[in-house]
Amino acid sequence: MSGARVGVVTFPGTLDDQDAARAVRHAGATPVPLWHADRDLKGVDAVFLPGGFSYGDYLRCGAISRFSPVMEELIPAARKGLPVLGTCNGFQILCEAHLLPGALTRNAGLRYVCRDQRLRVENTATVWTSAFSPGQEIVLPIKHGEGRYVADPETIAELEANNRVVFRYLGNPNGSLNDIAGITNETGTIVGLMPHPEHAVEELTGAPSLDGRGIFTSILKHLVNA
Amino acid sequence: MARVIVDVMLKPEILDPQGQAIARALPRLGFSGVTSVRQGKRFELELDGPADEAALAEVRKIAATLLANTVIEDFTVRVE
Amino acid sequence: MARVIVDVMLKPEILDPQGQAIARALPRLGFSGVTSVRQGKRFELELDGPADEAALAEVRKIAATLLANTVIEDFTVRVE
Amino acid sequence: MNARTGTDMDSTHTDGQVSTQVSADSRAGGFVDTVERAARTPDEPQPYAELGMKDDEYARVREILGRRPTSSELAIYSVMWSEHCSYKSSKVHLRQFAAKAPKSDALLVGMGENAGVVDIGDGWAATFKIESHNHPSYVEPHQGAATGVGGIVRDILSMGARPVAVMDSLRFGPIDAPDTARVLPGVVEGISSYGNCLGLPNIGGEVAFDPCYAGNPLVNALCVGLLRKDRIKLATAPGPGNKVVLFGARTGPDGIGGASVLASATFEEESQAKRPSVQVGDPFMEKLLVECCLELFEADLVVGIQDLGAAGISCATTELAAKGTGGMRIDLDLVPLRDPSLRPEEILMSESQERMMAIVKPADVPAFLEVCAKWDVPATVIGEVTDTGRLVMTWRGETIVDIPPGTAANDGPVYERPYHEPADQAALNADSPRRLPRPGDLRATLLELLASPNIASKEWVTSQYDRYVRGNTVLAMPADAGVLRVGDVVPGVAPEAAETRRGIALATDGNGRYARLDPYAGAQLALAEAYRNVAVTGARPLAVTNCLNFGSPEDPEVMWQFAEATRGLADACRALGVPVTGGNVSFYNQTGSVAIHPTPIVGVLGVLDDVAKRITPGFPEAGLRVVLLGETFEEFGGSEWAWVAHGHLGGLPPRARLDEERALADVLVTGAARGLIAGAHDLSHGGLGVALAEACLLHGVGCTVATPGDDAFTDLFSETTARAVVAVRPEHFDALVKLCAVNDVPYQTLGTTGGSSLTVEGVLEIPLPELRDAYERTLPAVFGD
Ligand SMILES: Nc1ncnc2c1ncn2[C@@H]1O[C@H](COP(=O)(O)OP(=O)(O)O)[C@@H](O)[C@H]1O
Ligand SMILES: [Mg+2]
Repeated sequence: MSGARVGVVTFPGTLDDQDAARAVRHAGATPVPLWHADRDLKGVDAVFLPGGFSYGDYLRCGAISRFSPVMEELIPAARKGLPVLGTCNGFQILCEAHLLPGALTRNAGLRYVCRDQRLRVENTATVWTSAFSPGQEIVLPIKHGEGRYVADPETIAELEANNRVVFRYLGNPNGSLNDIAGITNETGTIVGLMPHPEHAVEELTGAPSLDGRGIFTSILKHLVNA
Repeated sequence: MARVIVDVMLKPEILDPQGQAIARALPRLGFSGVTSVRQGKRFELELDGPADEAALAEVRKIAATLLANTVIEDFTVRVE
Repeated sequence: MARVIVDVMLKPEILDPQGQAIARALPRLGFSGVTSVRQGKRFELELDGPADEAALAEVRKIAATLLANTVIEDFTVRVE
Repeated sequence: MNARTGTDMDSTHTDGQVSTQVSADSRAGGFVDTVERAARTPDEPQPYAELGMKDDEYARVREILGRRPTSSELAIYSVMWSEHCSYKSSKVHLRQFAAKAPKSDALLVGMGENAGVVDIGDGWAATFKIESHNHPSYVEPHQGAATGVGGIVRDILSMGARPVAVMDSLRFGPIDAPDTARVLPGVVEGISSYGNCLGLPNIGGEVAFDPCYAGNPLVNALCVGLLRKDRIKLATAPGPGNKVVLFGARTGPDGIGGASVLASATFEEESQAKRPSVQVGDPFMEKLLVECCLELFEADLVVGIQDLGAAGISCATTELAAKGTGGMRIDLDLVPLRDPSLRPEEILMSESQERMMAIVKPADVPAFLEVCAKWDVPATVIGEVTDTGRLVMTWRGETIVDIPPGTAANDGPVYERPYHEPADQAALNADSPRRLPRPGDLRATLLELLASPNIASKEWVTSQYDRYVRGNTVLAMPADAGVLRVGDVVPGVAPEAAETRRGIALATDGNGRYARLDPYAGAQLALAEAYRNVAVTGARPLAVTNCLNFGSPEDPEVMWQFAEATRGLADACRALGVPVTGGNVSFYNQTGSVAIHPTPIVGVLGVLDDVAKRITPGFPEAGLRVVLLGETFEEFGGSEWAWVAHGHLGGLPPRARLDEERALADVLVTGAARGLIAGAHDLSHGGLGVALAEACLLHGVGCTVATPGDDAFTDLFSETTARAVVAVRPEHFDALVKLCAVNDVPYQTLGTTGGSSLTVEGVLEIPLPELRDAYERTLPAVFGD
């Protein structure tokens, strides 16, 4: 096990924190539980915001969690370069916190969708995706009711022009603009995506692929080399 | 004690699939004459004091920070 | 062309967990003075004719059959 | 109408102290019907009939108390002695489940608790139960189904377990009926929104359609939990001086139709007009409640615990007290309310959701409240345990309840309802499917069956359920049974130590048409199918839960169906060696005088010692031998073919072959443990033809087979039980054959896997895309893509 410590945040209503911690452990790093009410990042090297229904997803997904004490620490740290990954509800929180542009809205089909989703990795220059090869096609599960990525046209153009679209759906499940499944910030340290890499790391359980491992080996490589 | 209403609607340029689904369903249910539907949120806030300018300013701040996501939504505040 | 607004709210006796969660969050965000929050839906309907009595009756029917679940929700219809 | 008003619980707040003083703000205007007043006014008329109580039941209450009950006491007795809470019509029949139970070392907690607990090895235990929420789901499909999930999850939680998965067994009217378009999407959305928000993977269930469910949809929800076997919690209130804590949501005016009867009849009351008929669930509160309870268990801060279900505080206090030291004092003024105008009778009967009641040592109360505060769960001390043998409640300083709690909780009425065979039963059974013309084109028949709503893919439903959350799902839809790895964040276990190689498998099944033709056999067939579905994953079936959905017990013909079904299930459990651990009865599922088909739903739990050795569903690859296990007979009574092709329901259902089921399971379980079976699928509705098609579609691997006998129609579509189709690597074939011989299981090699079509030599050839289209198009065509 490497010395890398990856924080996994639990908000009230977070669901995939245990999976995220397990995936971090499988990759050889140490998961560090972070509690929403503690203004303390415990000196971690990177942070994972897992999926779930924080605060019941009431009002808007991620709207209430974004104001929690741990986020007050996390937001400035992320702006200064701390690597942060948000999956599903974590992605929604990152958008609500304005660490990533745009917003995630009700699926165009108006139903919650759980399925194994094909994706293309568009950007392997982020700290969370360097282990993938450019253009690689992978399968990760999605499971969300509000995953339709929207932003104003300038933002979309900006994202496309600067290669900030990290994952794109092959077969759009929710009506996201430009088939966007995941994006990054300008420096490639913050990544948000709707699919769940933490559910695709074990042969026995989860999705019929191990493609989620790429996320965890990427960050580990980054942290070990840093 | 006063009641203040905050209406939150998606910005016009953002797709509203819920509104569209309703608009599409109407003719099938035998309703004609509706050309478009948009769905938003309505919040009723009970204040423990009067709805004076200070209180309304506070509610506007609540709406801008929490009730609406101003990246995609507009809001209006009014006293009922 | 007229715009009609349909406001849909949970009946007062029905639990509104969403409104409660928002109300509980407000003090944590430093907002005081709000004693309760209820969240409902707001629909904007564009009509292709005038909002006369006949049109409003039609909208009321739409609200009762489609926009509101009258088992747990009340609605009001008004012209904007 | 359904007897159960369904759903549950509700709420609380702050750390109140037990006190008896109260402000005399009698905003309710009226008086309080105190114990003292009841003794003074013995002749005051009471609305017991409106509350569903019979004359002799009311007379018994008076006899027990030696006076007339107060209105609050009447509220308690009327709900506790209702069909739903007292099982007064079913009790005499349900006793067989215990009386005939097979010997089982695995059973740690049997029937009678919130849920049964089963030893699954290595110090681990599983607890599981299925429960109905039929009527509320008809009234308001989304909230009815959602609160059904919420209720069963709290049952599992109250055993001290972490809930780890849910399943749902659903019945609707015809797929194209207008009301199905309202009820089905709403029910699915309700289960989806509540279960997903709780973070519980949905690992299986059923969806079936039949005209008999048009005004009576069935929504049965199952939850399974895991715990260390030395950490079981029970619903009991021992130890005088221990505190009674109500925690979770606040109590509101939910599900108290009965109480309004009481109030309006007893009081000249204003506030009762607006009492909702629908309860709204708050899955977020439930998630907090789950985590909060698990932390309380972990810290050993709970002496006894009970969820608040139907009958709310009435049920929790009387049951806890009756199973403990026997006495309890409650101050109803301390119950945190969502609506301050609630009368005590309403507080007692409220079924507000997301509430629990715990018994806590006085010294532990601060720590208890601290854990609740951490999870934002309101908690209030509302009373304490006593050794008086009386449950005493006060409101506004006056004593309004003073009863021996056991008389409400345990000594309810027991009925031996009269029953007799339905007048049309003999004619129904005589109407054999043998008279039905057989099809000429078996290809068309198979496609038609695959597209029939009962057989067609249920992905439209299951894709709305999260099957991955918690990261332990090994198999879920469309597998025959859901399979979970054992291990999780569980009280008393460190996360790293909590992952094991062990697995549990769960399936639910039921077939109302079979049960209509023969309720005794129908119940056995439901068990046999669930048992087979579990075995087909390689898991050893261990224990049973059941939900018995029937019409009115006051109808002797329905009662006959019920008596037959329970007798059949008890006998079959004994034959298969799997005990019933718990369940639920739902009566009054009928529209006017027309009852639904008797619909016993059976859930079976099994264990895999090494979950990595579970059998893959379907045909995983080309080049495997396709082998049919079991023997085929001509059995079309109640079959999918008879219904789809001829709208026919008559004759007798397939025979329940319990010895053969047991032998088949032995082959599957041993074969899995030895790694002999590469893929498997059991045969059920639609017979071999449908099973082959499903096995091909799962991984997109075709097969070429020959029919085993000389009547291709019977071979392909008969619904004979105790059969499964398995795919075997050539090098394992001989070992499998030997295993079959040892266990006396007939087998036939049908052919091999491979190719891109389903080919039955000389009978039909269907390319997989055509097969898939038939199988997958039905639900989206009706409910939208
Ligand atoms: N309501 C439901 N909820 C969850 N899973 C379901 C539901 N209905 C069907 N399924 C799943 O879909 C698959 C096919 O169902 P079914 O044909 O009834 O299986 P079987 O014939 O093996 O009993 C199974 O995996 C089953 O668990
Ligand atoms: Mg099966």
